[in-house]
Amino acid sequence: MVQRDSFRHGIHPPEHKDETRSLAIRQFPFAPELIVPLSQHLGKPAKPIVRQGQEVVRGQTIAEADGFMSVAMHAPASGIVRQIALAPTISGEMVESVYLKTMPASSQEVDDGDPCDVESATPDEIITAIQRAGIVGLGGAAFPTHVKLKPPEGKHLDTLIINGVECEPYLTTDDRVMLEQTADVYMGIRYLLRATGAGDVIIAVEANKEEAAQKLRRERPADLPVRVRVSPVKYPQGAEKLVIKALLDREVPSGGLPADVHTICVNVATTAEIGRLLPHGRGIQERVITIGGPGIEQKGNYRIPIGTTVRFALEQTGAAENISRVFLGGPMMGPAVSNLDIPITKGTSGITAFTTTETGEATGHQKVYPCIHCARCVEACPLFLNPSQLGLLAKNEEYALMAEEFHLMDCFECGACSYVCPSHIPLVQYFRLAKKMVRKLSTAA
Amino acid sequence: MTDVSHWSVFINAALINNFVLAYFLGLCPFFGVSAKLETAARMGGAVSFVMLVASVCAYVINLLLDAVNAPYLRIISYILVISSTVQLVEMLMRKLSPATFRALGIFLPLITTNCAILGLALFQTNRGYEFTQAVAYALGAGAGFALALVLMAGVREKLDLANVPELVKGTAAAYIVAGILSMSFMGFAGLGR
Amino acid sequence: MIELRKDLEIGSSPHISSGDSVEVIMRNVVIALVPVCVFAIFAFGSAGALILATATVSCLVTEHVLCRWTGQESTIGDWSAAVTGILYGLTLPPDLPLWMVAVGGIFAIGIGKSLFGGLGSNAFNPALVGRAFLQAAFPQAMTHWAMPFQDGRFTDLPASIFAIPFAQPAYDAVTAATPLAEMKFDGIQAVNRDLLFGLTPGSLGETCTVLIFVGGLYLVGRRMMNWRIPASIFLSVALITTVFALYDPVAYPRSPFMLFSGGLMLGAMFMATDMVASPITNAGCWLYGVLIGALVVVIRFWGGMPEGVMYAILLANAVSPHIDRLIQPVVFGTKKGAG
Amino acid sequence: MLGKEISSTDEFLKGLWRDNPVFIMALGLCPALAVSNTAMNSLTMGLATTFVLLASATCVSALRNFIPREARIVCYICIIATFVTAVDYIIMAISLELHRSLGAFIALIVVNCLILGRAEAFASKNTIGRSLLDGLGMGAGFTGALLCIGVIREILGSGTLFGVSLFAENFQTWTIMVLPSGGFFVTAIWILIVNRLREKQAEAEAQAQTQGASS
Amino acid sequence: MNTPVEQPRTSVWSMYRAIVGIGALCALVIVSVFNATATRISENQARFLARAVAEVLPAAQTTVPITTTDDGRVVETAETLALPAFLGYDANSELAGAVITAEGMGYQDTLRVLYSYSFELDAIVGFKVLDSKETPGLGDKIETEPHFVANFERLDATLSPDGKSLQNPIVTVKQGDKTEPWQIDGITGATITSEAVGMMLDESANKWVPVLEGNLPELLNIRMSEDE
Ligand SMILES: Cc1cc2nc3c(=O)[nH]c(=O)nc-3n(C[C@H](O)[C@H](O)[C@H](O)COP(=O)(O)O)c2cc1C
Ligand SMILES: Cc1cc2nc3c(=O)[nH]c(=O)nc-3n(C[C@H](O)[C@H](O)[C@H](O)COP(=O)(O)O)c2cc1C
Ligand SMILES: Cc1cc2nc3c(=O)[nH]c(=O)nc-3n(C[C@H](O)[C@H](O)[C@H](O)COP(=O)(O)O)c2cc1C
Ligand SMILES: Cc1cc2nc3c(=O)[nH]c(=O)nc-3n(C[C@H](O)[C@H](O)[C@H](O)CO)c2cc1C
Ligand code: SF4
Ligand code: SF4
Ligand code: SF4
Ligand code: SF4
Ligand code: FES
Repeated sequence: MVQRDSFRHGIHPPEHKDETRSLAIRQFPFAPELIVPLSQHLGKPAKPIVRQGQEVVRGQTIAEADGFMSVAMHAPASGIVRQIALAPTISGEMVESVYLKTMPASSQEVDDGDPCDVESATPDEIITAIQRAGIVGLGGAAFPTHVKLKPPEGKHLDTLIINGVECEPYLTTDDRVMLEQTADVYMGIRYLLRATGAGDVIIAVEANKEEAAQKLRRERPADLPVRVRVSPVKYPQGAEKLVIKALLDREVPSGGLPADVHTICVNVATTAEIGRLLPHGRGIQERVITIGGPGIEQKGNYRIPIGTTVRFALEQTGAAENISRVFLGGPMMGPAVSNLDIPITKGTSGITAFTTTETGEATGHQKVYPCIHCARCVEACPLFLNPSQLGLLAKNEEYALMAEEFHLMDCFECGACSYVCPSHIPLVQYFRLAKKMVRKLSTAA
Repeated sequence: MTDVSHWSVFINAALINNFVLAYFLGLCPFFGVSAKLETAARMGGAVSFVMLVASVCAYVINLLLDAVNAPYLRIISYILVISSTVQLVEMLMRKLSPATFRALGIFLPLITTNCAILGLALFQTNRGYEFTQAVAYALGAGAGFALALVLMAGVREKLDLANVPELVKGTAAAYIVAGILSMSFMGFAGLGR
Repeated sequence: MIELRKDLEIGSSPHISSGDSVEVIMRNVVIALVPVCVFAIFAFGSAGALILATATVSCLVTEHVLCRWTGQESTIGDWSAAVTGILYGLTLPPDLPLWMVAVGGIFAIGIGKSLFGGLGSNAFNPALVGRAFLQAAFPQAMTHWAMPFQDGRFTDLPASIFAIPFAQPAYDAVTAATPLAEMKFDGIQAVNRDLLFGLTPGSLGETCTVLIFVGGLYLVGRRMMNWRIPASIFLSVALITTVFALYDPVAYPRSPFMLFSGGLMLGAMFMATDMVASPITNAGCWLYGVLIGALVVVIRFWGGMPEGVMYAILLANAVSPHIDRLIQPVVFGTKKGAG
Repeated sequence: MLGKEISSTDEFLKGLWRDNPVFIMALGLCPALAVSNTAMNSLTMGLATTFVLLASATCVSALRNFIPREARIVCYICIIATFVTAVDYIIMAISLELHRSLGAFIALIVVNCLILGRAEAFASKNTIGRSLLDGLGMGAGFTGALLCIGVIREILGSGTLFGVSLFAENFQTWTIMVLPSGGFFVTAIWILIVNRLREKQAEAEAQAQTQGASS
Repeated sequence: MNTPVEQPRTSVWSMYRAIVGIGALCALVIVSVFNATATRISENQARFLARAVAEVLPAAQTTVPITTTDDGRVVETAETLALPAFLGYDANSELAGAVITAEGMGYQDTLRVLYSYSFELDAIVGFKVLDSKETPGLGDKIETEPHFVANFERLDATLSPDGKSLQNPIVTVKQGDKTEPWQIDGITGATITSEAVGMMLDESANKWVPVLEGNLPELLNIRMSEDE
């Protein structure tokens, strides 16, 4: 059945947002050492402009964008560059990173760069400012935001969607940002409007964030063409394709971009950062994340310096004895952490820790049966793929067929299919692998 | 045989006494090309077509043989005339409609001397069908063969993705599916009366 | 923080999953079938109990033994063999010799399921494969029906069910005619109330349509069964029947009779809905159901046998791969005019 | 001399097992399977096929230098059809009942893939003697396979063997065995058995080799 | 043929030779076999027919194949018909009855039966299944089941007063429901087949009995004409 302001299919996993929803954002302490990967975003790594042993001030640019598909990096704390070397990251691959020894003495003051004024700046100036500020999608994909703001030739944008849905269980960062940085959000919207020339703004919120929606409505500046729309709770409401479908009833064509339907979708935290940083010409040196889950002692929403290692974070918040699984982001899409010494990056929206109690019943532990064609995955897939068929094909390594006839590459790995599968088939895992193989094949060809 | 209705002849040949599932005729194409649906469908078309040709040939030959009263030449003349006629049709098809030829042509050589075809000719003779009845019989047999072949192909493609034991894969599995199909077709018994 | 140094497990996302699992689903099917079984035993006495037990046990044992032979761990734990066994038992005549019951059960699991690779690999409904085998192997025994609610049905058992293996059963009562046979051969229509509450002769589990329907509703409620399949079967049968009944009320029965008689209810609710052998998309299920409905009507009205549900479902099983190939979900953003 | 001896017996044996036409090469089943519902029919069909096989093999190999490649298929078909017609009449002369029970399926021997296959693949390249041996072997293998199927179908389906009833009066016949579906299932079971045996054989040979290597 | 190169010519010639030679050979074999077996076969067929006739009409010593003409007369015929019919004459050449082939759709396939009609009893007095693919154990009970075969010891086929059809149509009833002499007591479990038998007998008898009875005098004459 089709619901208003929502999309068909999808699932309703337990939300688990209550533990952290009401906890105000707190500043997270500075770790003695921060690791800042030069590639935290999709696209080209940034070029380091600091030397080993050099002293840097918090907020200072330590690496410059290398081309358009790249963004700058800023020092998350005042300190000394111990070395520039490879560091492990969540993806498992080693990435060139700046190792920063923080100076305990430092006041960690951030000094302004050259500001960018909403009224006077031209769209292109704003776009370059955003790039200089090192802003990327904080919603998960960590896609350079300024790239999104420059739609392909001949594609005009009429609607700007601010994505405050946050459909993943456990995560409450966007919720807090909307409550505590309302002004920043609206300031960000001003920049985005000016940059894109869009005539219409919609802030998308899920029904479990009524409070935030109220506040946004209350404090909406009269001069802004903003509507706040509340859609029913359903995963993965937040996926931009689905937000756009739910709010505007427009379908981003398969393999296409939001720009194809004249919209652009920016995460609310991203927006707030734009509004907070650009007036002062600063860059991202920290972000808001939710540290939660049954495995965490002091759950909460923290403004945490980029580059803090997961180990330090967990040491600060305290972790349960029987902690058994840690992943970045939420339980639906968040990749599991195998090595605690990886840094938190701009794309990290949270740290969630499970104990043996949860993992005992989590997918990994349940017996895997053959597909019984129950069609639950088909009923769940928000993109109307056929995970059952895809799964069978994946098992038989029919990767080309999967891509050609069953739209494998459309899959955005939301995990809804795996979640509902009574045979506990690790479908998404299959699909990630399959997509890799297909990309390999296509590059090989 | 003048009294049996064309409908009844058709249904009987297509469903009740299906050539593959009830008479075991044409097993080679049935198992040989039922692995992929696409080829199966085309083979079905080719067989139906050749059956029609064969039926007409057989009817004419039979008249001639009765005229010269040489029944002992039936088998040999059936097989020679049918196969050469199909060759002829093949050549014509290649000329007139290359598209059709590409679709069905490649199968024709395989099935010209195939038992389902000759079987059709012989059965229609034994049953003493009139010309129109013979045509109905050929159409029914062809339709039934194509149906069985297509159903078989569908199931086999499904089984390709299932975890069928090595020992069973291939011929054995195909025979079992054929058996189950044959059982299911028993549901049609008694139709068309 | 020493304990953090112990290495963590790295399962891939999603890290949570909905509670339902195969064995839960299968167990619920069994639960939904309990009332039907109880009624079967109530109506047909100890004979019914013995037949159901034999059917289930033979299926479980076959599955277990075959797993062991092929060196896998036994899969009877997933309850699917039990479902197969019970449903198979419910489709049998109430005085069928036990040895035949066992033979059919072995065939159902052995040929119908295990040879194809076990759970989820069977292209045809195993329970019905077993029944179809018996129907073709022992047509007389499979068309011999005992009266329900005979007194003393719990104490003294019919001799026929204890026929020694490979020997013909000796029936002590003449066969009763099922409502469908009466309709087909004598043009008598049973009373709907009798059909609803199982007062007529018939297969063990097919007679009390009300209980079957309730069991089906339970599964639909638990979202463990696709309601579209039974719905489309009922609708198509009712529609086609009504048309013919209007055209010739004498020759053709009214649609309530068609819906409540024979194996239609059991078949539509529990056997056509076997997801392993039915299409995966909802649209596909509608088509599949209509196909079954049409076939049932054709076989019942014009075929040789009084009942056609089993054959209709098996044939539809054979068609469902094609339905799946024909009807795939329309992928997001691929509709004409998208974007 | 000796070598030839062995190889020619082998010529005969291969048809029985190693490449048994029915179970291994899956050739020429169709014209025969339909009448494999009793042992008698199977035997007759098998013998008839063997006769045609031998006769045509002899002719083909006798005439192999006389028949040019281009015309060979049509010639073979002529020859085969001739002998099939002959068989047809001979059986009719022997017993009309038998002929009725086999129906048109005798005539269908013409298209049996096996016969044309052997003519093409073997007889056209070998001496009469070897062709005969090959034909005998293939025929025997074919007849044997048909009997395997027919015997089971008759025993279960009719409770008799070659028409002699085996069991007590009240034996319950398995109707399906004389129905087509029974034919498919019995054949499938036989194929499974043969596959399994060949697996075992292969394993055994593999072991023997490894041992041979080790020792 | 006019290509100077001899290679193809020889090959064409050899093909020609081969095909003609083989054709001749085959013709030879076939014809000789045919002649060799012809007598035996015709004997077999004669015996088969004789046995069948003897079963359904034991009194008959000699038979005459007959057919009906468009103007409703009965004449002797030489050709073999799809559904042959005969007149049977006993030892002292009295008309013993008619033997008729009937066929119709059974459960599996077409059924062919032979039945005999007795002129003095106005009834079907003999019945034999010629050709049946019915299911063993079910459909084929029509040949074995005693109570079913008993139907044809005397199955009423009286001509209606107007002489155009049977007085009462021949019908099959459920096993044990037979009350009238023109009803066939069916076989439970083989209802389809037994009903098919009823239908084909009714149809055939309705076609034959009127013409036979209508031409009774000539029928005696056919025999006479044979004599001289
Ligand atoms: C399954 C899935 C769910 C998502 N859910 C959200 C969400 O709830 N909130 C959000 O801001 N972005 C979500 N995203 C990311 C959005 O698709 C989109 O990338 C993002 O909103 C764009 O804004 P950003 O570039 O500023 O992150 C999701 C993506 C996927 C694939
Ligand atoms: C009508 C028809 C007849 C065939 N006859 C034969 C045959 O006589 N012998 C044979 O080996 N293959 C025959 N084939 C091919 C087989 O079916 C099969 O495709 C072939 O053995 C290739 O199998 P493979 O790919 O496993 O080697 C025939 C195929 C068709 C469609
Ligand atoms: C495999 C099989 C074969 C059958 N063969 C015949 C048959 O040859 N003739 C027949 O009349 N009924 C046959 N039947 C039974 C009919 O389907 C139908 O059940 C029966 O005629 C009903 O008659 P009844 O009501 O008197 O039992 C067969 C049934 C099955 C399952
Ligand atoms: C609603 C429902 C109906 C089912 N019906 C059948 C059935 O008719 N026959 C059967 O063997 N299994 C049935 N099963 C169980 C399971 O699907 C069956 O064991 C698989 O076919 C075995 O691969 C059913 C399961 C469900 C959930
Ligand atoms: S974490 Fe991912 S899925 Fe969840 S709200 Fe953010 S982007 Fe959406
Ligand atoms: S992971 Fe891919 S296939 Fe599975 S539900 Fe999400 S989009 Fe559909
Ligand atoms: S599925 Fe892969 S490519 Fe598509 S959006 Fe998600 S992460 Fe990006
Ligand atoms: S949910 Fe799992 S079992 Fe059900 S169809 Fe999809 S993959 Fe198969
Ligand atoms: S097709 Fe029947 S023998 Fe080959």
